Formats: sequence, structure tokens, C-alpha cells
Amino acid sequence: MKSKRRLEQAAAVLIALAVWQAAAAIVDRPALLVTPAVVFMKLISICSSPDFLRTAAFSFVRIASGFLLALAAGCALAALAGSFRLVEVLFRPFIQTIKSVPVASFIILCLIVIGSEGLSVLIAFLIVLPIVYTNVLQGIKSTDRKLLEMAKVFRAGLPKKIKYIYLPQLEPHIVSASSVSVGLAWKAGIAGEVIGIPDGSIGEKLYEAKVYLSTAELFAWTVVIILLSIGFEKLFSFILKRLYALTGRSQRWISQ
Amino acid sequence: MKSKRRLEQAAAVLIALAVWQAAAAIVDRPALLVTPAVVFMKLISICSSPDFLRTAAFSFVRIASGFLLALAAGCALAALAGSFRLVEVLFRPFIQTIKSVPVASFIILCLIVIGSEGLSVLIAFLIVLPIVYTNVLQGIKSTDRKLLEMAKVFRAGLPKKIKYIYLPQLEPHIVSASSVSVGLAWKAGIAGEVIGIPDGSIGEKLYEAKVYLSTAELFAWTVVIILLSIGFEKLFSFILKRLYALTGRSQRWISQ
Amino acid sequence: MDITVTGLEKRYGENRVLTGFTAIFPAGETTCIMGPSGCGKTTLLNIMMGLDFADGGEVRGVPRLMSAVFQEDRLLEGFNAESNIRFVCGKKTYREEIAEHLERIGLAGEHDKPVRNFSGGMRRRVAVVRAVLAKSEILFLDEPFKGLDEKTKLLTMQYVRDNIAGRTVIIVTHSLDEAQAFGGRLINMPVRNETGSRGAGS
Amino acid sequence: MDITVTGLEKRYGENRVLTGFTAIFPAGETTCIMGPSGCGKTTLLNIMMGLDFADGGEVRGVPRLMSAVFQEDRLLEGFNAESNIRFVCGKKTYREEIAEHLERIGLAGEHDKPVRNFSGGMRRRVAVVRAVLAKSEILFLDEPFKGLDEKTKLLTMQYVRDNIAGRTVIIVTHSLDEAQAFGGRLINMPVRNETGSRGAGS
Amino acid sequence: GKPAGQAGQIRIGGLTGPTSMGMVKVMESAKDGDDYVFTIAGSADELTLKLIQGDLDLAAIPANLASVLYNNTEGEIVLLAVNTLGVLYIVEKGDTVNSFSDLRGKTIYATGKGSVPEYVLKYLLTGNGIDPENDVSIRWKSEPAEVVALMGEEGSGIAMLPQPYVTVAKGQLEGLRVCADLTEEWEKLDNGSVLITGVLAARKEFVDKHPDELEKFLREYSQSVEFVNSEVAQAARLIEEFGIFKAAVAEKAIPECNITYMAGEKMKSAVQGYLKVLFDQNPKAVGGSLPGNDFYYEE
Ligand SMILES: Nc1ncnc2c1ncn2[C@@H]1O[C@H](COP(=O)(O)OP(=O)(O)OP(=O)(O)O)[C@@H](O)[C@H]1O
Ligand SMILES: Nc1ncnc2c1ncn2[C@@H]1O[C@H](COP(=O)(O)OP(=O)(O)OP(=O)(O)O)[C@@H](O)[C@H]1O
Ligand SMILES: [Mg+2]
Ligand SMILES: [Mg+2]
Repeated sequence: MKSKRRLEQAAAVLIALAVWQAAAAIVDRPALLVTPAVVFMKLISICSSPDFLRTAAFSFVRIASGFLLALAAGCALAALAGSFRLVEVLFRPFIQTIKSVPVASFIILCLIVIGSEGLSVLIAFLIVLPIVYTNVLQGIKSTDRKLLEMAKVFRAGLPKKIKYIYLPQLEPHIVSASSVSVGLAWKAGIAGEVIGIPDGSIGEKLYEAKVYLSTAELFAWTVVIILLSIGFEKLFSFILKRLYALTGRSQRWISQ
Repeated sequence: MKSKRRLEQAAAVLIALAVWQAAAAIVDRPALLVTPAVVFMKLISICSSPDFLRTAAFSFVRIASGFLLALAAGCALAALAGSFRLVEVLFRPFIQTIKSVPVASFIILCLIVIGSEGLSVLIAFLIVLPIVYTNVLQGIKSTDRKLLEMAKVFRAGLPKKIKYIYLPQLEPHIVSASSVSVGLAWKAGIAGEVIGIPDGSIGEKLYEAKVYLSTAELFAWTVVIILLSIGFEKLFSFILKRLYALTGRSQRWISQ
Repeated sequence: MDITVTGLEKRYGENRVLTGFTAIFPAGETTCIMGPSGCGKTTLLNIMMGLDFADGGEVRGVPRLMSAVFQEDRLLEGFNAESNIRFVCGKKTYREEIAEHLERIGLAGEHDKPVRNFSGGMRRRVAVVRAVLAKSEILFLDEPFKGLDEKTKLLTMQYVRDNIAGRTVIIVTHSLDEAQAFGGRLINMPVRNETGSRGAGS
Repeated sequence: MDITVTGLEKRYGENRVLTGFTAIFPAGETTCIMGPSGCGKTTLLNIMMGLDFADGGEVRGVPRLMSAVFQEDRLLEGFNAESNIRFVCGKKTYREEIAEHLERIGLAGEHDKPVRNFSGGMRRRVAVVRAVLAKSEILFLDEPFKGLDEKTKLLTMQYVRDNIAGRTVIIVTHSLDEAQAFGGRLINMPVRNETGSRGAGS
Repeated sequence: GKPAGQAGQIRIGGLTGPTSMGMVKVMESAKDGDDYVFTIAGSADELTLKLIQGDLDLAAIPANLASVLYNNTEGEIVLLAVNTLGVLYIVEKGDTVNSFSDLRGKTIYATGKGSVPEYVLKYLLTGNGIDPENDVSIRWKSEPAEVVALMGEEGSGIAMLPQPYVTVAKGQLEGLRVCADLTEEWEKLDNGSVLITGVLAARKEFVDKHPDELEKFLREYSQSVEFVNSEVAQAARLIEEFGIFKAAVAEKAIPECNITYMAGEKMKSAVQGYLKVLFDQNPKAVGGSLPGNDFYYEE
């Protein structure tokens, strides 16, 4: 079962590579779209360079912190907003602003607030926050009213309600929020790094690759980003599963 | 009831403005953070300029189309992936790529595919697609199995299942997906316009405001973006409500 | 064609629920199943309906067109009674027909109210009408009269009896009175016996 | 202190469910409520439990510590029987105590299985044990023995009787036998009458 | 590559900035005819993309980008002329820097890390005996706006900015003055090269196939450059009309943008020297290696 899934996933990746190869063949402009093979060679040379780990860690730490902070803040704010309707109304303009204000508009504000070093943390944070907030709030609002009534009659305290009612029912919402957010946090975080160009970040490498039109390097770093993003998502969903298992609920994990 | 909510929302906006004013007073760098009053004056002059409507419409149409296309595609792909596990596995690398590849990496690809004029459509599309896909897929997966069994026993066809089972149960997922996505579509779409700078777009105005260091104009256009985004979200959620009402289900709309 | 169930086995982990269950359900007739809570009645119906798989044994002759009253209603919460019923029958079923059926079991004028607001007994009756009105050759009724007061129960039983002519019906019930009211065969599922095998008596 | 309900009114839109319902529930005693499906029994309990509001009239003397068997179980699906029960009682309730209670109503060895996999009657019994074990001065039981076979029902009734000493109990039931088995007062809620008002007999 | 546009039509691209300012007169005269089609893009990505794909024949782009493109396309790009010399300036709010060597021990705000401005600044500092790592503190910022904001807030400060931001910043910061023109400083080092910002580049295929049209265009282009430098006010109006920059800013900026037309041998030696300086600091900046002789167009 498990090995069959592995196989399927490998096949999926192979198909994706084939699509890429085909596209590269059709476009046939190596300066624009390089073939998987070239990228693979480049990838190996990148990964074996001495400061690769430091670069990857630099970006990973920043983007992961932006994501985790936003996750925590988003859940906390959504819990507040779910409990007090007035708080929800108060938050609305802020969330709406965070959601829709283009990065171009507050990049300077961001740079002043947090400097180019930490730009990626803030930008990842700002893209993840509204996603988590909205999903969790929506989840809280669609929590089974009948179970909440039951808890009320039995005077179950908030910790119990959270553990036994909210967390299980929020599961699909948290899963989709975090599955979407991890990817977008990388997307936005690296974009922040490309703007701020902090020394020794993946964003700096991307920036250089772009400026110097070295498409192979651009693609190779992009592959690194995708792999890191997948790795982080897997790690995170593993932790989430563990946490859920801790609540003592028998598992019914919906994998994505 | 309705007027009370209006009042609360107005109060929320006022509070947000007060926060802004206070922040501007504390930071006290008019070149960076201008006061609401200044922005308001600028806003009025912008809105009364003859080509304002054309500019707003230009960006609105593109971003709205990017959003709607992604919504349709996301729902369709999620439906496919929800029906055939193999399709889900096949899609995974593509979705993962779309989610996490930074715009910097495939800006060139985007330009090849769609040119700078339509860049904002594609970028909005690419940010919205994985959000909708993941949320809807998660929703499909957490659809009440007992109802699906019931439908199977009674041999209810797919259209009936969609109308009576999936759509109602997907509601919170679609609501949070679209509520998050509308905002992000604007954020990403305008970012695309700032890169592509198509003539007569809001992105061009933002770009100019940035180049000429006119913070007031930057803020004023940002306010325009927020208002357009809110307007679009309201319009869209109104349409969604109408569509849901059409399915004949008695309403229990969870407002956000 | 009669439905024959032979040597049905079903395990959930260590828990052996069905151990060689064998029975015949004559076509066009009503069969009642009785047995203690947790003995596997619902499991048996699920297997016969194709919602669960058996670990051994065989089920033969279940017609393609089925309908059911599930143990837990399984109504479409947000929709009204009429939509719930329309869900299982063709477009040609008239609104009036549905309303009339609802009226016959004491739900006059309730067809356009969302079932979410119905009382427990009202929900049950909607589930019963749904099963009856669906075009089916066999009805699986899992405690169909549960939660109804005496008078309403008699009304609903009469309603079911009036509408199942010629169809095969399997009723799970805990009341001998109900079983007797439907006549037909009665299968007693014995208490679970973790090791031994068991048959079925009539 | 006795619970007094005076002139209770409840409307859902046009639908007048309770029209001046009046009754006394003596403290420490068991009172059964019977009445046709849809007459407002569950609504009455909801109002008394504070889950719904009345449009008129008054409820007095409901103790703070309540427990209930809801008409539709309302279990925590993903959790096992023990967790479901632990949800309503303090940390000091021992695992052994819970297991022992479950055993007494025929659920020996089932305490650590998720209730999602329980049969209908097993779920019902978990709900009953939950209501009994919760520290409460009053129990609201809405058709607590629904869906149980005769033998299990007698067992469960006995279990409830053994554990409610001194507590006020309100049981909604459709079976006169059940009501009689608990002794105490019996309130018959009349058929709904859209216009007139109605009282309650004992 | 793709076929050229309509018969005989030349497709030219430019960026929104000084490198496009010199060709506004050509754009103006081409408005009615269909000899030339102009594209003004916001990002270099778009221009390079179109040039590589054959959707453009000529493009006004940064000098080092031309070299990078040459290296990436195996010599498909040809350099026609230099159109903009240096646009980088040291500006100060305050009065402490009067010559380049006064920068020693100072803090300099600057934009353009990891690209030409960084290499230029470091080259000039080193050439003047100042160690960029130890003798000065360079604070790299992402946005000119950030630099201007910082200086406005501190009330003083030194910065390296490109035109036309220098002009924009002068309008915003009272007392901001230019204290060094990096183009001049570069010349003072006197090694035969010139600080170059923009060049006019073409696809080799186009150059080979349409030599006559190209000659005609280059003539008109050089006249246009003269026009822009002499009729500043009129040129500024055109610059705004074609969406390159606002007239008010452009008018003040043109004299400081070092718009020029330099071709032939002069161009070759200037560019070779300039690229060599970049190459010495970071080979990637010119695309890995210095371009060969076929990079330089000869009439
Ligand atoms: N999905 C499942 N996973 C594990 N065990 C299950 C599952 N479904 C049913 N069981 C077990 O199978 C046994 C029989 O269940 P079933 O629902 O068939 O009983 P039943 O005869 O219908 O009882 P009742 O009269 O209470 O409805 C029970 O012990 C139950 O716990
Ligand atoms: N939330 C609600 N909205 C509208 N109508 C409701 C709502 N809840 C209950 N009703 C209506 O009130 C009436 C009484 O319902 P209630 O659940 O109290 O009946 P009951 O006496 O418990 O019946 P049963 O024996 O079938 O459980 C029914 O007609 C029902 O449709
Ligand atoms: Mg059962
Ligand atoms: Mg009830």
C-alpha cells in the first residue's frame, strides 16, 4: 500500500518531468527554457557547493518562522474573532488590508520596519496570516452547533471543548490552510528575498541568476525551493498528525 | 440588525483609520507614512481624474478574470482529483510547483505565455488556483461519507449528488477559499502589473508613484485597490449566495 | 428471485461480527430481523446493500433497485422534506404526490420546511417516505419506526404496509409487535459468540 | 427546590409549538413526559436546559449542574467511549469506574473503541452512561432507550434507576411501559392545537 | 528566429529610464509612418525575452546585459552604439564631501547591490585608494525611496543614486546636492575606458539581413540624441508623451544623464574597458566571459 503510493508519486514526478522536457523541446530556446537534464547537472553542482547548506538554512529558517508565526497568530486571532463577533468586525479592515495590499505598496514600509534581512519573514507572514485566519474562522463558524450545545449542558470547559470538539472539526480547515500556506510562504518569502537581497539567501541566488540570465541556475534554485517547500510541508504535516494523535482522538487523517 | 452591523463596520474602519493616524504620528516621516487626511485628499483628486474609471476597469477586468478562471479551474481539477485518486497524485507535483515557485522564477515563462499586458491575469490565476484546489479538494474529502452511501444506495446521479450533497458541504470551504483568494488575487495581480507595467493599469500608477517617490499617491492608489477588492469580494459573495439559493437549499449563509 | 445469504463472515479487527450467517429472503415478501444490540444487523444490511464487504460467504440475488431507511436517518439537513424525497425519485414525481404521502403519515403541510428543524419523529417519517417513494425492488428498513409515539407508529406501519406490495422488504426491529404486524418470516440473530459459528432460524 | 414551568410559549415562525405550557417537576423525583411526535417535548427540554429561549412564560428552579441524553446521541465521533464519558466528568473519575459502568449495560471491553464504529444501540448506551456519570443534579433524558432490544433496554433502565437516587430526572418517552417502570409523575403533552392554549395533566 | 514584422519594419524596444531618452525624436518622427515600431517595457526581462525570441530587432538595454545576452545566445547579439554614459552620482545632504576622496570614513547609502552600481562604486573607491570593505561603510538598500526616506529622516547623509532618482530626490529633500559625478570620476582614473550605462543592441540576424535599414536608423538615432541634448524642454515633453518619464523630472535630468551616441572604434574600446572592469570584479556580470570582436558592430 505504502510502496504503491510511493510508486505512483514517483510516476507523477516523472510525468511532470516529461511535460517539462517536451515544453523545452517545443520552445527550443535554451536561454529561456532549459531541459531537465541540464538543470539536474546544475542542481548537483549547486548542492555540492560548500555554502549550499548555509544558504538553504538561511532561507528555510526565515520562511519557516514567518509561516509558523502567521499560523500561531492566525489561529489565535481566528479564535478571538470566533468567540466575539465584535472582534471579528474590528479585525475585518486589517485582514482585508493585509490580504489585498500589493507588496509593491508596502515594500518600503516593510523595509523600514524589519530591514532587508528580515523582509522574507514579514512577507511570508503577511501572505499566510489571512489564509490561516480565514480558514480557521470559517471552520470555527461551521463547527457542529449540536456538539457545542452538548458541551454547554455538561458545562465542559474551554480546554475540553477545544480538544474534543474544535480541534477535530477544524482539522480539514487547518489541513487545507497549512497545505496552501506552506507553498505560498515559500513563494512570497523568496520574493521578499529577491527584493531585499540579503547576503547568503536563496533569493540572492535567484536574483543573480535572473540578472545574469543563467536560466539553468534559476531553474536549479527553483527546484531547490520546491524540494525545501515539499520537505517543510511533509515535516509540518507529520508534526500536525502527531499533535492530533496526542489529543487521543483515533486517527482519520486526510492526507493531501 | 442590518443597520447595527453597518454601524459596527463603520466603527471598525474608523478605528483602523485612527490606528493609521497614530502610526503616522509616531513614525512622523511624511515621506514614508502619510496621514489619512493627506491620502484622502489625494484619493479625491485621483478619483475625479478623467481616466480614473478606465484605469480601475482595466485592472479590475484582468484581475477578476484571473480569479474567476482560477476558481473554475480549481473547482474542476479538485473535482477530478477528488473522484480519481490517481489524478490527485498526478496533479500533486504541478500544484506544488505552482504553489511554491516564486514569481521571480517564472516571470519569464509568464511573459512568454501571456505577455506583459496579460501578466496580471496569469499571476492572479496562479496564486488563486492552488488555494481553491486545495480547499475544495479537502472539502470533497471531508464530505459526509454516510450521505454518500445513502446516495449510492438510492442510485442518485452525479448532478443530484453535487447539488444536494457536495455543494452544501463544500460551502464553508468555498467561502473561505474565495474570501482569501479575492484579496490575494488583487495583491498578486497588481504585483504582476507593477512588473509588466501595461499602459493604463493601476499597476502602472503604483510603479510611477514609487519611481517619483510620491507616497501619498502610492497610498491613495492602494486605498483604491483595497476598495476595489472589497467591492469585488462583496459582489462575488452576493453572487455565490444567489447561486446557493438557486439550489433550493434553505439558506444558512456563514458570512465572513 | 429469492435473496440467499450463505456463510457470511465479517470481522472488524479482532471483533468477529458475522460468523457464517446464512439466510434466505424470499422475493416479494417481508422478512424481519431481530437480535440484541451490536449483534451485526446493520452490518448485514450494509453488506447486502453493497456498502461494506464481507470477509467470506456470499450474497446472491439482491435486486439492482434498492431503497433504505438507515439507522440514523441520513437526511439532507439543509433541504426541505420535499427535496429530500425528490433526491431519490425521478423528476416525474409530482409535488402533490409527495405532499400527499407526507400527509398520510401525519406531516401535512410540512413538505416545504427544512428537515433540520424537524423533530426526531418527523425526521424518521421523512426517511420512511423517502424509502417508500424511491423506485425500488427491495427495501432495507433499519429500525424504521424508532422514536415514534404509539399512535404515529401504527400510522406509519400502516403506511409502509400499504406501499410495499410486491416488493421485497427486510426490516430490522427490536419489537416483536412490529415484526408480527408485518407477518412474514422472522430471523433471530443470536447473541455474538466470539468463537462459534451460528446459523439463522426462522 | 421543585422546578416550575409556567405559561411557556414557543413559536417557530407561524408554528406555535408551546402555548402556555405549565408543569411542576418535583425535586429529586422522576417525571416522564409523553406526547405525539412533534408536539414540543424536545423543545421543552431545550428551553429548560437553556439551549433555546421561550417566547413567553417562565422556568424556575433548574439546578446549575445538568446532564442529558439528547435525542440524537451527540457523541464525539472520533473519540472512544471512555473519552466521550471523560469529556463530562472530572479528572478524578477512574478509568476503571468508567469501564465498570460500561460493563453494567453490556459494553464490557468496548471502552477504548472509537464510538464512530459502534452500533446504534451501543452509541445510545454510551450516551446514557455519559449522562449518568456526569456530576449533575438533574438529568434530561430524551427517549434514552430508543433503538435498544428488549433485553438491553431492561438492563439499561435498571442501570439508570440504580444511579439516579436523589437526582431530579425528566424522561421523554413514547412507551407507557417505560414510564411505568420509573414510577413517578407522568405528563401527557396534548396534540398541538394551533390556536388554543393547553395545560398539562399528571 | 521569427520573420521580421511587416516588410522592412524595424521593431525597437526600450526601458522606462534614461537609456530610452535619446531616441524620442525617432519615436516622434516614426509616429505617422510604419518604418519603426517601439515598445517601452518596465522590466528588462520583457525586453531580453523579446529580443531573444526575435520579437524585437533592436533594443536599448544596459551595457552589461548586452554582453550577458551575447554570451547566452552564442553570439546572436551585436552592439551598435553606446547611448548613455554613467548616470550614477554621489549626493549629499550636508556639506562634508567635496571630492571623491572625502568619502573615506563615511557611511554611504546605495542601491543596486549585486549589480553594476556595486561594481562601479567599489572600483572607484579602490581606484581612489579607499578600501570598500574597511575605509567606508556602504549600506545597501533595495529601493531609492528607502534611501531618500532615510536621509530625510536623519537630516543629513551621503548616498549613491542613479538618475533620474537624483532629480526626483532633489525635489523632495531640501539642500540635497550632487557632490560627485561617477562618470567623471571614472574618467579621472584614465585607463581608456568609460563608465557606460546603456547601449543599443541588435540581433545579429537582423544586422546581417538589413544593413541598409539599419544604417538609416542609426543616422536618425544619432540626430535624435543631438536633438535631445540641445532641445531639452522639447525632448522632455516627448519623453513624457512616450511614457518614459515625466517631463518635469526629465527636463532637469537630461543634462545629467550623459545621453550620447558613440559608435565604431571609440565605442569598442570604451565598452571593452568598461566590461573588463566588471569582469574583474565578477565574471557573471558580463555573462561569464568577455565578448569577442564579433560583438562590436562595424559599419
Ligand atoms: N466500521 C466499523 N469498525 C469497527 N467495528 C464496527 C464497525 N461497524 C460496526 N462495528 C462493530 O460491529 C458490531 C455490529 O455492529 P452493527 O451496527 O451491525 O450492530 P447492530 O446489530 O446493528 O446493533 P444495533 O441494534 O445496536 O444497531 C458492533 O460490535 C460494532 O462495534
Ligand atoms: N429550530 C427550529 N426551527 C423551526 N421549527 C422547529 C425548530 N425546532 C423544532 N421545531 C418545530 O417544533 C415542533 C416541535 O419539535 P420538537 O422537536 O420539540 O418535537 P418533539 O415533541 O420532541 O417530537 P419527537 O417526539 O418527534 O421528537 C416541530 O413541529 C418542529 O418542526
Ligand atoms: Mg444497527
Ligand atoms: Mg423530540
